[in-house]
Amino acid sequence: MLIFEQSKSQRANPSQAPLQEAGIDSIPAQFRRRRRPLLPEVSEMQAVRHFTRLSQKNFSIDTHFYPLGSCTMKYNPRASNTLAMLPGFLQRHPHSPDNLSQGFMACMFDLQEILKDVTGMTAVSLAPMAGAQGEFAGIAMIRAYHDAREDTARTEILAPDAAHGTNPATATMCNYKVKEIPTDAQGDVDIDALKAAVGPQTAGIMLTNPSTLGVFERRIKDIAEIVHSAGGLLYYDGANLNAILGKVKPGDMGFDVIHMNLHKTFSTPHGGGGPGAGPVGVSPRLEPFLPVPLVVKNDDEYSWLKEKDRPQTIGRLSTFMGNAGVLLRAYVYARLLGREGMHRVADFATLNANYMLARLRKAGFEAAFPERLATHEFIITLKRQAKELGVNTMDFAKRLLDYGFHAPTTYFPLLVAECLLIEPTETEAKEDIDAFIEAMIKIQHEAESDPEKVKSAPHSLPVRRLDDVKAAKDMDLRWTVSE
Amino acid sequence: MLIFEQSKSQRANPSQAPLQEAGIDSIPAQFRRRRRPLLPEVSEMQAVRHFTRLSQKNFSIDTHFYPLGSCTMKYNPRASNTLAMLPGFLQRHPHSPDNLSQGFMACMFDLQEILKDVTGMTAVSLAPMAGAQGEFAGIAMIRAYHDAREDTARTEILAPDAAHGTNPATATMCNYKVKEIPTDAQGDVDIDALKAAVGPQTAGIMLTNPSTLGVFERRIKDIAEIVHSAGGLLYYDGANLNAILGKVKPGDMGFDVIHMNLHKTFSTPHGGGGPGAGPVGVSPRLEPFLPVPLVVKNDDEYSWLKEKDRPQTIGRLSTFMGNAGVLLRAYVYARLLGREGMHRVADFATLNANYMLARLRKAGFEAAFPERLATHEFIITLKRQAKELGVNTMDFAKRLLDYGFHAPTTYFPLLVAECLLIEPTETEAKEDIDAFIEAMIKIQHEAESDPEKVKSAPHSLPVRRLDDVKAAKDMDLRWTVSE
Amino acid sequence: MPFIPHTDDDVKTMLDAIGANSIEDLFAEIPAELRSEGLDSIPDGVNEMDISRLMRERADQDSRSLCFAGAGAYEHHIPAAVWELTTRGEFYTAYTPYQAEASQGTLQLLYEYQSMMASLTGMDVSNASLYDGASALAEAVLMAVRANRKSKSKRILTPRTVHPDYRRVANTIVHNQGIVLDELDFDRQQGVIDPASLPDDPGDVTALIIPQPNYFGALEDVDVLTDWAHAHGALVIAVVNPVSLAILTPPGEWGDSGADIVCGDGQPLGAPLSSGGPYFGFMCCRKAFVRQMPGRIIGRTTDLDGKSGYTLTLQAREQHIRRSKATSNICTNQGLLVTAATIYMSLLGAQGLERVALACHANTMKLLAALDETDGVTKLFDRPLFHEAVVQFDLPVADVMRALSVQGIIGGVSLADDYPELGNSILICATETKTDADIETYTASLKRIAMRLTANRCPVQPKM
Amino acid sequence: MPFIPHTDDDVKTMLDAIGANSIEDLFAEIPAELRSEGLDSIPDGVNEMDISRLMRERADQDSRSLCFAGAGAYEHHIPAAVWELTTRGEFYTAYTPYQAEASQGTLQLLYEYQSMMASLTGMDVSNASLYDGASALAEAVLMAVRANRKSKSKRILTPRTVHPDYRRVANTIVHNQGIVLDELDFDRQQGVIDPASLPDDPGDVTALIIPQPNYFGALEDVDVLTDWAHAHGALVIAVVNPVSLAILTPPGEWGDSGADIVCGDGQPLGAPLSSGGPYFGFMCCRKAFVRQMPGRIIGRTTDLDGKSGYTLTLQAREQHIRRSKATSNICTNQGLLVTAATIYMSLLGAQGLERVALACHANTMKLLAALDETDGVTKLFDRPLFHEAVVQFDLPVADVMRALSVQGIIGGVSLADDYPELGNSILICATETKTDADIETYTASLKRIAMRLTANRCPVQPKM
Ligand SMILES: Cc1ncc(COP(=O)(O)O)c(C=O)c1O
Ligand SMILES: Cc1ncc(COP(=O)(O)O)c(C=O)c1O
Repeated sequence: MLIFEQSKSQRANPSQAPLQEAGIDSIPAQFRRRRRPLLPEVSEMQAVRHFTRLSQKNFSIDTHFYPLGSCTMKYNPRASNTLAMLPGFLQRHPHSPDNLSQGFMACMFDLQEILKDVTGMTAVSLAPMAGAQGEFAGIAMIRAYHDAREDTARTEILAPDAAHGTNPATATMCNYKVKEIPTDAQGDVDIDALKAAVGPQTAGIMLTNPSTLGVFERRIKDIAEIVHSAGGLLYYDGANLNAILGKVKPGDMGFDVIHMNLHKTFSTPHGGGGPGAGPVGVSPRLEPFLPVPLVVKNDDEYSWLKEKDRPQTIGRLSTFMGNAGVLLRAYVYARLLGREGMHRVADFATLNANYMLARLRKAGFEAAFPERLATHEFIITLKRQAKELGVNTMDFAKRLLDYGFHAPTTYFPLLVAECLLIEPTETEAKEDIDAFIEAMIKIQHEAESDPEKVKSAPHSLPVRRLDDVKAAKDMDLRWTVSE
Repeated sequence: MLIFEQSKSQRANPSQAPLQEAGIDSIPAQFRRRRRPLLPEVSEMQAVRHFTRLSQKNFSIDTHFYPLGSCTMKYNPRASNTLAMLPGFLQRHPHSPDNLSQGFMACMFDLQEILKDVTGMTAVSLAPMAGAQGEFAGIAMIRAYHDAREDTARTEILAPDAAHGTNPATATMCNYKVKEIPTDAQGDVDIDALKAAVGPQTAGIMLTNPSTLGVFERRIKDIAEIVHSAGGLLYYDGANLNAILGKVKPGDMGFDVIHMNLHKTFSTPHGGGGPGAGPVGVSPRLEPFLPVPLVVKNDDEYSWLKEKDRPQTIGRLSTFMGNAGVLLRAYVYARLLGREGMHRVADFATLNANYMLARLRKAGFEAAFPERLATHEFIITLKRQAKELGVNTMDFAKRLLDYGFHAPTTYFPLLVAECLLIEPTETEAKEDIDAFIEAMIKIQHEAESDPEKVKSAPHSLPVRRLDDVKAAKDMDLRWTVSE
Repeated sequence: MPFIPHTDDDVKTMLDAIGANSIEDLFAEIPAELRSEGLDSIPDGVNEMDISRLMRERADQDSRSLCFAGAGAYEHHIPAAVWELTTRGEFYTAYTPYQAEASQGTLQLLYEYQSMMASLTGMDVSNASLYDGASALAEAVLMAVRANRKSKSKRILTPRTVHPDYRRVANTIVHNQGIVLDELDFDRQQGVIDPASLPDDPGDVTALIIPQPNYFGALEDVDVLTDWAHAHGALVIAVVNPVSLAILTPPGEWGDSGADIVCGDGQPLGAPLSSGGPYFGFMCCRKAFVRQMPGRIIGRTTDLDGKSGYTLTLQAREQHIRRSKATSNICTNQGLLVTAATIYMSLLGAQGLERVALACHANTMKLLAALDETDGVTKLFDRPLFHEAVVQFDLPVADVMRALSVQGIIGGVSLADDYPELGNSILICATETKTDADIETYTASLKRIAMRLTANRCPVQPKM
Repeated sequence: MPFIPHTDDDVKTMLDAIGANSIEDLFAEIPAELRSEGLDSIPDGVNEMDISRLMRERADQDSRSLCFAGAGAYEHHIPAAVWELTTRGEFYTAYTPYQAEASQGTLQLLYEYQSMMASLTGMDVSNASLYDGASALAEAVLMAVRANRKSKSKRILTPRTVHPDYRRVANTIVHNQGIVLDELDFDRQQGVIDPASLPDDPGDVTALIIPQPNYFGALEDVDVLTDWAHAHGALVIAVVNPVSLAILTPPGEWGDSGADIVCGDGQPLGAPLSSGGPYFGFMCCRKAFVRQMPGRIIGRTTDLDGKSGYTLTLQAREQHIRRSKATSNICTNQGLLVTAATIYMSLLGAQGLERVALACHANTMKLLAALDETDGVTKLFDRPLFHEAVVQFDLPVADVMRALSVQGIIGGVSLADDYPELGNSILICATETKTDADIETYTASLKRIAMRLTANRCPVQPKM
């Protein structure tokens, strides 16, 4: 039932509205709303009950194993939430003067320092509000860099064909053309194709390493060499940073700019779609272009650098300073992990992924790159099942829900047919991984003995399989009173 | 799965334990534990997931209509929780000196004043930690009163046969014998029987009004008269105060002492069994005996009265001052309601109950007291269904769970055969009440057409009907490693 | 190990299953010369007790202040239920609802949100959020360029009464694509765009941005402006405060045919000030433009049994399908804030939100009057307003603001940098959270400070 | 109306269905002369915003202090997850699990709790909570009287090393039944009961109470005491701190055959100080005595399909079944605190709890040493201790404590009222939350105060 269907027009919640009697006479009629908006009029309890019940219809990290590849669904420490929501932080107005902000600014400064170290970059801006905005900032900096050098013929951004959709979309937002570079059979960038593609028109290349194929790009040094010698810069999509935290620094691989998804690697919650935070780190040559604001420390006092202090900045990405509350959560997490903890993240994320891969292969599942080690994630292809049994990746995914597991990422990267991109993360216990593998094996048996059961899954969720085609056709995008 | 079954002996949560290395040498071996206790060793995420999932197996006010008679399951405002858990309140040590406690003490003082007014009593102690402890305090005060007057022959407490079990149990704890007074056909105390029962041995009577039968005791003045003239005192069990808040004050009915269940009338949460708070209010003659501590205000400064300030007190009921956090919640609720809000509680609780009763009767259900108005609750008897269809109250109750409603109170008071004691409370909307009534009607149809379905209910919960006999026989009261 | 559940036995069994000797072996494909030596500047891990203590100390340091600043971030009462529900693990720790059947909670909530926002703005459809108000404006500009097929100029008329930082952000994001944000000046007496100053023949204009209330809190002549834009083939992008819409004409009803795209910051709907974020950007539009919208959109559909359910829809607009041709690069949005906003609006209802808006308006009027009566302070514009206003000091604004802050009062936001022509002016705001006593505290402090500063012949450093 | 969802239409329809003209009519059975006029001293209702402001002001007023007080309430680190989970609506707003099938969450959790407590105390069974430690001791005394069928005396030997307020509460609750709490004195050097002082022929003793650690933080000779009690036909009631049990011998292993009943306050397991409550009382016992236990007990059983499930059991002990013959009048207990404790113990584990206990012990030893080195302060007892100790001042204890409190330090709990024979003594405690710097702050303040008080020839009122 929708909240609107519980609404009654005279219901009101006076304990939530101001008691003060206030007129509207000082606002002339021409500016005034004539009919009230259709907001639900429910009691406080009705609202609490409605949203509590709705919440129970979700899978989440706090309730389910959620091995969604590329998304790093790891445990989100509750302390990060509690501490980021301390009244002193929640009530700080973004225009609070610096003398009333030193506590908050200390956290931001420390976080900048930590992120510099893990990325091997020389400066960090916390401004971007998610990975894609970090990508935008990065590519905009690359453009600003070329522009500053009056190197204006560079019109193209390169990206592997397996790249995440935000990479080409970002290049377009920065008015670059995107040229896709093919992947070889081992999952590495096709070096010959890359060599053929680079040139004076190359502004840069966007890469994830480990790539979205779940393997480490081994010739990254060669790639850096090729792109740099053509005058292009290297952009690192940090979505997969969890795989290499403390092991390799993107700066050492030759990258000029990186964004991090703090909502992945630094375990801030995904919130059912956001918010995230996508800080960017840069090598010295891009430093002048970093988005503002930045926090600096002089004599134990923190202050902001803004547009006027940073004349070459690509500018501002949000009204204030980005997703401050998310940054606080990431800071708490980073301090809880500490140096050793960061190393362990990559160790155990990688152990879990390789263990899963090994066991799934033993059970007869086909790895997309059987000769490669898994990184923090890996790809299984179900093309044989799809062809021989008519049971495809989506069917496996939906049936996994019945077994109490969120599905891995499906059909991404597009490059691998019928693919399942599986990322267990370091916070899952062996027992849960084993249970997932058992479920996969059971589903495989079902696919053989009772394929309809799998194809019509899920069977035990609040709804059965939904009709996406109808959704797009009907465009029922809002409730209206007529219903 | 039990949390123990997810435990592994080497697992540890270092982020929750002190990092400090601390020895035990200063404690001689003879005092030291030899084997570690069997506490689960799980990761933080495993614990969070386990308890989140467990919580989802509960019915609660925040998820379900919960018309449990005598329990006043009304909406628990979230603000009460948030504000009672402000750091300043949570961190206050019970031995904090008064100069660091004025904010907290102001709340306690204000609450005492509010409770005095709603009960019509002249003094209130917040000490008792639940209704039953309030009863204990009340009866102990009655004993202290008689003792102080050296009126020591009074050995009996009277209570109606419909009284809640805590009433006779409390009398026993205070070393009184309990004499039950029968109820007449209209649900009132049998006045003749009462007259016959009182005498010089009568210490007092314990009454709820409205009674646990869901009707108002109309001859309360006569009862007071009878008991008082015999030298006994009147104890008011405030569990049903919700029915008369702002309408009648127990003090005006002639009661000498009352306990309130703040976890009912003042909407502090029941917490799956507690904590509650059971403040006691008294008329002047019992004032000297009130349990300590009490808060007093002198010249805008608050201070505590303890044993040494109150020589006749029955004493202390808890190590410190009772369930302070619960009292803070009740205070927030009382202030949110305010004077008018209190009046409305009784109005709408009574409206809801009478509406339900009227509609259920129209649908063919039998009221226990068909000639009486309902108070905030009422009784339906299913004795016809039990006899004719073999479907009893418990079956109806279990089947209601399938329909998404918590069951009303069953088989209490024992006096009415196959009874369902139904208390909707004022915070439920007509729509939800209607839905409950529809469910009752459907179950009635099922009982006629498919009784097995009702008798084997519930069918849609985490477990089916549980074997209570086996539970008592096996006495499996703890998990042990052997399993 | 913090957050890692593996025992030594587990590790051994798992390595055996893999056929590896050590975890280190699993990194064999990483070229050795790339391996990093360590994370020298990262401190040792601490436990939750220690980080809690540190964070509490830091939060206490920025202790509560009496805040009369607005300028895009407003201090409202947020019902306790909002964040208690929003931070339930099932909302808080879920991902974007890619598996619809396992995400009906979030999806239905988003559908409800879209319904509320569409109704509040008077538009046909809403998306499921963008990052914040400023970036939503940038996206609206990009969308307008795509949607206004007749216009080729990529020229967006941008009044100076639009929040200066919104304009900056929009410029950061759109300028690379050759889009020009042409400034429109405002009337110095009224603090709004003077419709009479608009050119009769503006040339090819892709869109006109109309803020309501504008940055100064003043109400623009939205009907005239909308009609003017439409008459010249320009789309109208409305930038609005969602709480104000409880009492102000929704953009869908501006002029003869309403605005085309509506955006703004959702912060006033249940998001705490929180140093500026996370907030969320909202965007609504006419149905005709829905395929040009950026961001997630949720649709209602049916399942195999014909039962209603909710799912992400029109995904062909999005980066994961359309890649370089997507309507935006946005992926992660601000879902949790939308959760809070949906709960907030449900708890307030239309009546409650109206009372909030009216109380904000009334309190700002009171504050404005009180300041205007204070010596050395003048109200600047003569125009109906919502809940912000501009006042000018006789004294240097930076000194006044600093002196106030030492007393824990954030007196407003200085306009000195962005509007030097307005002299020593600040933008003030008093929401429903401010009492008469608060206003009195402000003016009393101000009087004392003014006296001191005048006596000292400023500038002077107030004693800390 | 606050919390009431009825519209005028609803009211009308409902009254029609009832056949009444007004809500007032529904109160017709209440005699008119009883009807009250109003609630004059109750203030008007306020909204959530206003009460939030008031409560924040009051909470801030009692602002954070540096607390070295214990005496039954201990400041421990509580993982954030504990209360975030505990206050989930499904735990927070459920009733006692009378309908087992609809309460499996709470019931399974309680079963897990019982298992943890039984193991921690080394006993066979645990109940599901009592009100607090003191009232649990009272119930234990009543239970011992029921359980020790051979004893007729109702005489309970009660050492003065038991928390004085526990003794007071026990007396309040049990004295009406003719039960006598006979005091046992302690050794002035050691601060514990001297086993040598116990009589060879104590007569009919129903039970001996043994606190471990005792009120002074000192460790009693529990083995000797237990065996002595059993040798004389008395039951042993242990009063213990649950955190200490991570390192101290569990009562189930005291002496040759262990304690018979174990009780205490569960506060250290995840309950905040919170002005003294809500905490919870725990109680464990030998299986033989389970039918004498007060309070709820949860048992595991099976459902119609043979699947495991949990339910309230042995209810024949309880007031709602047995009425005047019940083992106790307790009904509502402290369930939510048990929820918190179960989550707390799950997050800490045996290792974690052990580290907490060791850190508390170590910090108190450090504090004690630091104070003992301070001029004018002496450590009083020479005895192994857990995490509390007694020190004596040269100066009047009330003055010292007051002066410390003005500096935000709660230096400990004065023993002046309860143990006048110990002079100017206080009970101190430093849990794992205290750092070396905290201890330094304490001793430094103390030195300054001592200097001032000595100079002024006390008593003196410190300047506020
Ligand atoms: C490889 C990759 N790049 C970029 C992104 C975009 O990050 P965000 O969703 O934070 O904008 C993602 C997120 O799914 C990703 O997996
Ligand atoms: C009528 C009545 N009296 C007394 C009590 C006991 O109150 P408590 O559970 O708070 O001890 C109850 C609680 O159920 C009750 O309904």
